[in-house]
Amino acid sequence: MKAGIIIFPGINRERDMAIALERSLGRKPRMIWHREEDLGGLDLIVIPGGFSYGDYLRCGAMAAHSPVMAAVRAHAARGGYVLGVCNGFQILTEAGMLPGALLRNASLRFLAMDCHLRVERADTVFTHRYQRGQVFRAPLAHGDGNYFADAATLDRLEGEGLVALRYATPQGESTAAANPNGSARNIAGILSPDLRILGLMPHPEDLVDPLLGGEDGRPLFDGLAEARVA
Amino acid sequence: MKAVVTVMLKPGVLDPQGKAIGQALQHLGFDNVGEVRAGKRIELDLTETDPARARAQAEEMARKLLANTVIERFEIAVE
Amino acid sequence: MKAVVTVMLKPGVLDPQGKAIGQALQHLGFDNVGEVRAGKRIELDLTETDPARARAQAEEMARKLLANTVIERFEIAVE
Amino acid sequence: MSTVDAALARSFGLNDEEYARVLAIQGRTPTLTELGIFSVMWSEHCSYKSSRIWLKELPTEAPWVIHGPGENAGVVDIGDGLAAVFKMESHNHPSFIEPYQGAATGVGGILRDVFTMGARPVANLNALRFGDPQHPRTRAVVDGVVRGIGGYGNCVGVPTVGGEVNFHPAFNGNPLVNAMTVGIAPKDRIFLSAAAGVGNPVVYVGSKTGRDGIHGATMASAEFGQDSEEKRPTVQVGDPFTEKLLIEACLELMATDAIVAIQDMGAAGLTSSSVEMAGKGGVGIALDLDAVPQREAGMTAYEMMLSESQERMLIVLRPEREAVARAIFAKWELDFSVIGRLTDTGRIVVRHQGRVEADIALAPLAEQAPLYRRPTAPTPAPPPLGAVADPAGLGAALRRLLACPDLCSRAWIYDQYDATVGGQTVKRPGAADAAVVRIEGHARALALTTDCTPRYCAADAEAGGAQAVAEAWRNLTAVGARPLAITDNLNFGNPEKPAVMGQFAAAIRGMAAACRALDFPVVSGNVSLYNETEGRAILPTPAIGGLGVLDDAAQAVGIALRPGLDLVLLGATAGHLGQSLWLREIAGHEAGPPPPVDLAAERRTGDFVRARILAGAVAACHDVADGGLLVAVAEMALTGDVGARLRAGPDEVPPVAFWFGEDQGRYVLAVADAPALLAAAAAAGVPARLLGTSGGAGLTLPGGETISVTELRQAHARFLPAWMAAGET
Ligand SMILES: Nc1ncnc2c1ncn2[C@@H]1O[C@H](COP(=O)(O)OP(=O)(O)O)[C@@H](O)[C@H]1O
Ligand SMILES: [Mg+2]
Repeated sequence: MKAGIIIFPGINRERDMAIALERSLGRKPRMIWHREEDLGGLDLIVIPGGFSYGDYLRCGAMAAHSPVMAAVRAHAARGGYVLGVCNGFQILTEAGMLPGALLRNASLRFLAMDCHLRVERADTVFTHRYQRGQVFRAPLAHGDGNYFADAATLDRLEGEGLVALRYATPQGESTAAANPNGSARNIAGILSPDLRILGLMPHPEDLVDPLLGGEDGRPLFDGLAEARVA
Repeated sequence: MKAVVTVMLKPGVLDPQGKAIGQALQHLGFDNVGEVRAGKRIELDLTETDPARARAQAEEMARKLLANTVIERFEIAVE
Repeated sequence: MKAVVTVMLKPGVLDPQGKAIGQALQHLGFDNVGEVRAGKRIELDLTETDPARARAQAEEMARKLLANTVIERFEIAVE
Repeated sequence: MSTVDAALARSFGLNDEEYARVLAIQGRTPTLTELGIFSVMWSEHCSYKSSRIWLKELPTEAPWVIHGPGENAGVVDIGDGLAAVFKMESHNHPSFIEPYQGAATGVGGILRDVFTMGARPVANLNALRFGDPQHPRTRAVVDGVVRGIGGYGNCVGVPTVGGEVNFHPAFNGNPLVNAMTVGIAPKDRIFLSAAAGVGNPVVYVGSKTGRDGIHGATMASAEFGQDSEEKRPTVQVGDPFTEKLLIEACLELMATDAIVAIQDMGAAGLTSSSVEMAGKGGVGIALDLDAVPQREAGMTAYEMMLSESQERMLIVLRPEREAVARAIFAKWELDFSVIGRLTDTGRIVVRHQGRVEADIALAPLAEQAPLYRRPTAPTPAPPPLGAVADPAGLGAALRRLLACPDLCSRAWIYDQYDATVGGQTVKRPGAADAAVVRIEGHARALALTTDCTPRYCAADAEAGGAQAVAEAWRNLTAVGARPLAITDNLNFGNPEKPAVMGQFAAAIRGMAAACRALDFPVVSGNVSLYNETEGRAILPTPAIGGLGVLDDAAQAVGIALRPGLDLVLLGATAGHLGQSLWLREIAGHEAGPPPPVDLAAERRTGDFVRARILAGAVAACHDVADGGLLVAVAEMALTGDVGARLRAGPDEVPPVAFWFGEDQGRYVLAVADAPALLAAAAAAGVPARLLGTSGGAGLTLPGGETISVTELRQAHARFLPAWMAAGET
């Protein structure tokens, strides 16, 4: 699988992501400057975390309107995979490629800590190396991770099985106490209807090395490495 | 001309910032404060001199970038 | 009554947010945009019914909490 | 235009003698801009006029030191062809005026000092001292400072991996915000600031210049008319997004051969950067201010030369590479403007709108800068602490100590700092005595810490200065790192007071002795004086930022206890309670001398501990610091979420003194094979004592009382979130 990482000005987790992808995919991802418009030959496009354009207006808003996003849309329409993590998730929602929006954390503070995620669906290219209901740990680091969508949208996401990951206790219960940021229904990550786009707030790419505290995030990238390309 | 775009959360979208401000005001002893809503004000200097056209431009900017209509509504004033 | 507190950075204080919005608008092709300034709008529901008193209260709230008068200035409108 | 005279000079902070020297150098009345340049270059901040004499006493050399003090940051060789570049800097006053922006721009400033040398910043730390939690303003200062540090560091994508926090009423009107940045560069690609090459272009890059932070004295001058409100010196606002672009653009440019010299615009912005670059290079410089990118209309030469707008750099380029450089900054959408040339005149000449606004010979500006040996007065040694009664017993004292502001969990703070961005953080805040950050693409890792115990320094500045250095060395050692060098941030009161200057000189003496004994030189630092409000000085605070290296990150150990291990104390315990937190929090007074530091024993014990860690014989290690031994053991238990059963201490030391004394140079090690450790320690001449065994869900004290780890955690975790929430809602 050939992966590329899009770099908007202000993105800052591109190196973390490149390390995680290389570890699992066995080759370096292509680093894509946001002015590029040709994403041909790539199977997976990753929009990593950071503060694109400082996130000064709304998180992800300015990047979502960047020319490269047209190419990302085309890539998705062709059946390519897209992974948006943290700012990447915010950009995908701002671009309308995933529903809903990410509001300020309920505590109104930036939060950087580990959280636990329950895998809601294990039959996607992103999650098939986990089991359904499995809980894994991931660092999070965001000020605006409070997932919001109107009730109808939430019901549709649930009904169509598009909630990929939920904040949970280490034992797997999705309680209010396990919800770090106030996200609706403890939602940490969602999928597009064709299951080819995943957006999530936490950073599995920062937990792929035992020396750095564990490999809980690794199955996501190992799973992508095995994916059959359309 | 100057256009002012005011962006507020839609009714029904939780406004934690407004809520926190309300609580902090209560705490400071302002006990006649009811609901508080927090939003953004963006002032734009436009080279346009026609008010109607300035408003139309500001509206397009708001729709395209300044507001996220999934969660926000906006108003335009032209001065 | 409703009081609206508008908080903007004082003139001369760097406004990174306004600057970034201005650049983003330029990138989107809005090339008639000059300076952009970003600020806050806070809407307060007050139980007070006298406009002058409502304004005075909002002003005190702004000075004590809503604005950081080291770098920001504010305006009050009562509706 | 206001008249330039001695009175105006005084309002700019130059005394009459200094102004007379300006007149002699210029041979005429200086222009307003010239006076501004002299006043900032000769300010305490830029000239170190009160401290320079004493700073010379600090050892600055070692075989691994590449650049000591004098450059933007210190540079040490860390192996694998790499260098670590690091420095600490204060933003105390701005952080009191506007906590968020003050702290944020403090982080931005220290980052620039590091990447200006060609290093990619890989870690931030921050050493913070706040006022009494009961003081009405403290909460807002803590809130703003923590948000500001996070707001800037998180956005630029440099992990904030460590620091320290103290509370004391002496900081009520003057908090300390000391920020440290560490970067990594190839050791043969370090960029310096000495300009060279007559005719070479001087380039301004980054953000535009506004009227930010211009010398407050301007306000007093009659120069500004009715619109003075508009031109009022403003608080600097940080723009971390622009800083991030500046980092990437500068590093991209540094990968080419375009740069001759580069310098960030820090305090006194364009003035100090241009004067220092030209001065160090022994050349002249001509600036044309019309070319300076400006944010506001109608700025004067004086304002542009003194502006402290953030996120700006000055670069001398090889002329044939100008286009390459311009293209890089265009890509990153940053301002790029040639604002001058190097000359052979040895002078700085500033032109604006066709007029020469300043023309100063650089050599006398530097060489005749004031230098003072200010009078010092010793602080009387505190009388020895007599017998103290134990009002609480071990268990109750432990619960209260763990809950007190100076010892409680810092998680509320560091949970707002992105500690993992970069994907190299091996030991995050709370996990070890020093943060451990691996170097991308290498097995090697840096160990980083900041340390100082102001209450020790107030009681005895010399002992306190030595203690701060020793504690930094100890914290690096406790993770298994080889300590290499320090940066310091010397925060003191008004140097014109002999008592304050006495503290300063004594602290330096203590630091110097410790640096020498531990082969731990000072490679960079910062002095912050005049930290006073209403005539009352802060506690003397020589904050130390320590850097060490581990050849293999996998060898790093943390403080987390695991079950089934023996706990062994290394280092001697006399039971020193003077200036201890137990004395303050439990017995209710701040008294006595601080614990002495035995530098020879410190070194012997530390070298022994490090060798055991590197031999793989240590599962966890924690130095014994604030709160003493029982607090250290409790912190290990909390971090590992496992209990321990402790044995009684020696008969000759009273239990509270043994368990809460703050004797220096000690470590608690958790090991599988205690007999081997005890035998090795005996052979090495290091005092060692078996403390107990880990396991279970509670901490069992020598008297038999058991406190569950859950209860300890509640005590430890409560203070900061509860205190902050009380202000929020
Ligand atoms: N201001 C801060 N910023 C980031 N981390 C901090 C800060 N203050 C404390 N920490 C971290 O919290 C942990 C505990 O702090 P502290 O009790 O001061 O450590 P120590 O006893 O080793 O000096 C350490 O890992 C330290 O780096
Ligand atoms: Mg320590």
